[in-house]
Amino acid sequence: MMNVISQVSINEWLKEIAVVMRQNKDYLSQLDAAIGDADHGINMDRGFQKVLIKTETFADQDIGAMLKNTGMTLISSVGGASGPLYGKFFMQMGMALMGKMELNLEDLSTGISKGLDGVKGIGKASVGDKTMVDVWTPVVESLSESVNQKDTLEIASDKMVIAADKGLKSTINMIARKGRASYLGERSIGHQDPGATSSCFIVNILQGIIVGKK
Amino acid sequence: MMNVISQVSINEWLKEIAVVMRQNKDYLSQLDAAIGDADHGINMDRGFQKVLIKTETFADQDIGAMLKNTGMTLISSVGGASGPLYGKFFMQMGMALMGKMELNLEDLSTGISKGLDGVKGIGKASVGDKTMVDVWTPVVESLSESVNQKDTLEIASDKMVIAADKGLKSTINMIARKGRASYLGERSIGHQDPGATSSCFIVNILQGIIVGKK
Amino acid sequence: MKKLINKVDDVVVEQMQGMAAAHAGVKINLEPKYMYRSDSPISTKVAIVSGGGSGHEPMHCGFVGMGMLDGACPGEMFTSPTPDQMLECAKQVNGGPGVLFLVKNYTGDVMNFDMATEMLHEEGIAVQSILVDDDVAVKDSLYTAGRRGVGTTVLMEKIVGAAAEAGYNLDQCADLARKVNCSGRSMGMALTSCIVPAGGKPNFEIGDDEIEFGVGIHGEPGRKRMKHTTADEITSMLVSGILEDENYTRTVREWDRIKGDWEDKVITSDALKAGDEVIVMVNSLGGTPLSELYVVYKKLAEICEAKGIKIVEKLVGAYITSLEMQGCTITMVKADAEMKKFWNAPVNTPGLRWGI
Amino acid sequence: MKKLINKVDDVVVEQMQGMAAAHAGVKINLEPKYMYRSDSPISTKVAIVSGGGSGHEPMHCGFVGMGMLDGACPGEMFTSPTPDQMLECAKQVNGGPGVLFLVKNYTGDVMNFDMATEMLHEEGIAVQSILVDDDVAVKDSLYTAGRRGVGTTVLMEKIVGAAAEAGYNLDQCADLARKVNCSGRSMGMALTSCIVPAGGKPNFEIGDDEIEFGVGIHGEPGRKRMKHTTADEITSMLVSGILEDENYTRTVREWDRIKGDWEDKVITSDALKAGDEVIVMVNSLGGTPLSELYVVYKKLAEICEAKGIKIVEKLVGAYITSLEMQGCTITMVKADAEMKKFWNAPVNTPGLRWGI
Ligand SMILES: Nc1ncnc2c1ncn2[C@@H]1O[C@H](COP(=O)(O)OP(=O)(O)O)[C@@H](O)[C@H]1O
Ligand SMILES: Nc1ncnc2c1ncn2[C@@H]1O[C@H](COP(=O)(O)OP(=O)(O)O)[C@@H](O)[C@H]1O
Ligand SMILES: [Mg+2]
Ligand SMILES: [Mg+2]
Ligand SMILES: [Mg+2]
Ligand SMILES: [Mg+2]
Repeated sequence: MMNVISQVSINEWLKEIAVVMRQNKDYLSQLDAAIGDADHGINMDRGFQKVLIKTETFADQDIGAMLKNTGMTLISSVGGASGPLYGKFFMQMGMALMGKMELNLEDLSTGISKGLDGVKGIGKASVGDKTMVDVWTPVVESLSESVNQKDTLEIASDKMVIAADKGLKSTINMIARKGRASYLGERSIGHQDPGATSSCFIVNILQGIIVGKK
Repeated sequence: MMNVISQVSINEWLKEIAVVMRQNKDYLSQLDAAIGDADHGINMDRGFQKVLIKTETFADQDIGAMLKNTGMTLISSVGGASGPLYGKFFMQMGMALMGKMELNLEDLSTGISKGLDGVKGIGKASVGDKTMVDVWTPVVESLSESVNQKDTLEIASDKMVIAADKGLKSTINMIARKGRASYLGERSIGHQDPGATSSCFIVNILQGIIVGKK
Repeated sequence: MKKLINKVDDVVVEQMQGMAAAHAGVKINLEPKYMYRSDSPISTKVAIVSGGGSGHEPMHCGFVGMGMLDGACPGEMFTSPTPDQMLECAKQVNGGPGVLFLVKNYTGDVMNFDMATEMLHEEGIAVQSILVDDDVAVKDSLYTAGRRGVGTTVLMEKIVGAAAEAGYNLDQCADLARKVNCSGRSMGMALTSCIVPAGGKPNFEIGDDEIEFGVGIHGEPGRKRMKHTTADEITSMLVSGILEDENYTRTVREWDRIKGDWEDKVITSDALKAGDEVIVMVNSLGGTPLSELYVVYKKLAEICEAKGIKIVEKLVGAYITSLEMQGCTITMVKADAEMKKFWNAPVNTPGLRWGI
Repeated sequence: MKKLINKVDDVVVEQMQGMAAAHAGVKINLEPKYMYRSDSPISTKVAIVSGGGSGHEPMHCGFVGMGMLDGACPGEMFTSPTPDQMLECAKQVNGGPGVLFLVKNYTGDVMNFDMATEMLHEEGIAVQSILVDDDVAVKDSLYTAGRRGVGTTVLMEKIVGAAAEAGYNLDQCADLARKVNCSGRSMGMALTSCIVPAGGKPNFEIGDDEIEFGVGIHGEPGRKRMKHTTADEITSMLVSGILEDENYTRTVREWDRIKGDWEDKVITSDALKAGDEVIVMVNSLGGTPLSELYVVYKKLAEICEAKGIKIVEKLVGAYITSLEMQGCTITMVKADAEMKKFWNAPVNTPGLRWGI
């Protein structure tokens, strides 16, 4: 349990994402096979393996720099839709947190909110379009609610995970309107969005680190 | 039962070959798939369907002309190895029987012998090479033996079928040395030769007509 | 998965190395990955650069060479390349008159090329970026990511490449590219799926008697799954999809070099009509042999004849593929004198060559 | 069986019709079936005619045109054409200086072309017939029908076609064709089987982890069935098969125009050795995409480099196929100045084009 998220924990977060993306490579690609081109797991794995290597060189950087570098690494190694989207997410989150060596709940809330702005700025998706935005939007809402209610970091992170999960599940019954899945129209109904799924993993890992699971 | 084979019976023979080749199209191609290129049934069927159409126009011709035309039809419609081989077989048999309206045992023996000469002239195969020659050679020997022994046409034809069958079976354990199957070398052992099989059908049908089966 | 590859991770690089080894006219850079004309940069011409996921060979790397592309950026299999590839490639081939990006309309490609455009602009290089969105299988652009860029890309690269060779400036090249896009329509179908090496299994399942009608070049599901039928019927359906497609209007973003920002542009592809002259492409998705394409071409020619549409040029073969997928696509581009002239101009690339 | 075809019986004819519709340079005759140059007969040149079973497209019909074949006779799928096709085709394209048949060494092809040769001679037309037998997967000619004619055919048709265009007479064309054959070697492998339309099922069964090494272009079994392995290893094996093949001597029959009869001729293909210059072809059997061929080419180029064999020209693509079979073949032809000159001469056919 922690009151602030240390720089080390953020580094930990990035490393753990790499582990989970590798574990779920096939699963994510399988989800993408149903409504896209079957590469989302491959893309996330490729990108975060590169990030994993970088986490060593980041080790001394502040949280903002670390996240910004993560974003840039993703942009130059992932490609596809998820490269720029996650790239912008981490870059903008990093830019909002420049110089910080630890994050309190408010920082986290701001950071993720800026990250979501980055995703929306480049991808132009709204809630309901069946994308990762359907996970990050409720996460941002939940965190800002927690800031208002002065939740502990731990409680906030538990709520955040529940919100993310609900957002993820909500994508199942949506018709995709953005990205490759949109070509499917009605045929996209019934399938969980792969990008929302990888986003949900990222949120879950963060919570695990905050509450000291793992 | 007949003492001579009439012109009508030869016409009948050709028609019946067309029927049997169609029935055994897949079977013959299957045999060819094992040691060749899976088309022997298709080839024989294509050729004899053309012959079948011609049997109407042949109807008034003598046996020699009818067989020669059959050979020419096969040459211009079958292609592959079996086209020229069966083409030459029927052409040479026809040339040997020019002008005849019926065949006695001696005629039949001469005709088939000349047909075999045609096959060997163009294909250069010998007994033991795992080809149709392994059927026609014992057939020719059996018929000439029957001529010597003054067998009835019926007995001669029964013996001919037994000889053909034995020849056919003998191809199973041979290593192919001619045609496409020769590329297989030792791997051709254990497979019955498709061309020998179609030849054996042709012999069997002839016998059926001679003894009045069907 | 049975393919002629070595390590799954090396597939894209080894293909590039093989192509560069086989064709003296192209060279490669590996960090980051791009292919470029051996004689680039050429100071007298606009540099034409394209790129996209790998797995569609010969497109795009195979179209690098005299009279077509100056550079191409291959992404991972079916995955858009990254902005740094595009940036480095563009800088390599830019001879001075600027760089034109030809971008297929997929979310990933657009976002990555957009970033590269902005970066290139910041480095003071004149850049423009034109979309290809010609796949009529996608009906609207309001509820989807818009029409996909498919077969018209090949014709655009050929035509605009020849124009650049002839001395068109950047705006003229961009105008011509936009015109080609607005003149082009495509539709495809798949008989089988393909296998992305890193995935190791078929991208989608399809029954022994089914086809995917309107499929994308990444095996994206198309308009419908249907029972397999004759080549004539399939061709008729593909051609109908193209000929019955009405005027198609959508908003695209193009780069404004003066303002240094994106501007929205409303563009329309006019429906094809009797009397039009067209360049057509009958394309294999990779696993369909040439012979079957000619059966399709035969029917296509008959339909065009009956509808009063005049085929003036044609391409039959595998030009924009989906790995080893079996299936075909048809592209029809209405051609005016300018487009015909540049179509017939000499071209010498690994994947397309004539006149030289 | 899923293919882009209509009726199984119409496949060959419809493919021919499609090709003729797409390419103004070729025309077809259907009774009997053959394809010929639109501008034939040409009175100033020897007519080069080839033919063979269909299913190997673009070979042979796709190689009809300026600088290559004057005529081609397509048989049924994987089945040699018939003598009447060859006879009529030869008469159509013969402009006076005679006709050269280029014949792949298969029992059926040889017997049918032999008959056509005799018939043509009887009609008073100067004719010669040259065999291609370059498939090193077949070891001897004493216990087999001899080596099969495979990839070298494509190079022979290009080189001899150019020589005929340049005014070589019939004997000179025949001598050059024989030289190309004695300079060429090929070997192939298959990952999958193909399906002959009339058969409807795979020509052979092959496991998910097996390949057929040394396969023929009709799916004839090769040297061995083996476990699938890397592209590098497969390429090494194919190249070794070619480079380690020793001098190969066999007796072929050629037509003697004076005697009007066949004469036996003993010919030898000399083993390839360091210092030789070669034209190579890396060829898809139909279903293998171009991208994989470049992985193979890369390794091939490395091996040649290491062995001191100089690749002077190359062709990478699908030129002699086996319907939709996945797999590849490698051909290496030792080239002297005469062969290189004619290789580089302009050619304009549906399947091969450059310089024009
Ligand atoms: N416009 C967009 N805005 C936000 N997210 C998007 C957008 N388009 C696609 N995505 C997300 O990207 C995911 C697909 O990523 P990926 O498969 O890696 O890329 P690609 O579609 O290029 O193959 C989708 O599941 C979706 O969540
Ligand atoms: N040189 C030969 N002499 C006699 N028969 C032969 C010869 N070569 C092949 N055959 C026969 O032809 C048969 C194959 O015929 P077919 O499959 O129709 O032709 P292809 O081999 O051209 O596909 C073989 O089974 C064999 O009996
Ligand atoms: Mg994807
Ligand atoms: Mg056969
Ligand atoms: Mg992708
Ligand atoms: Mg055959």
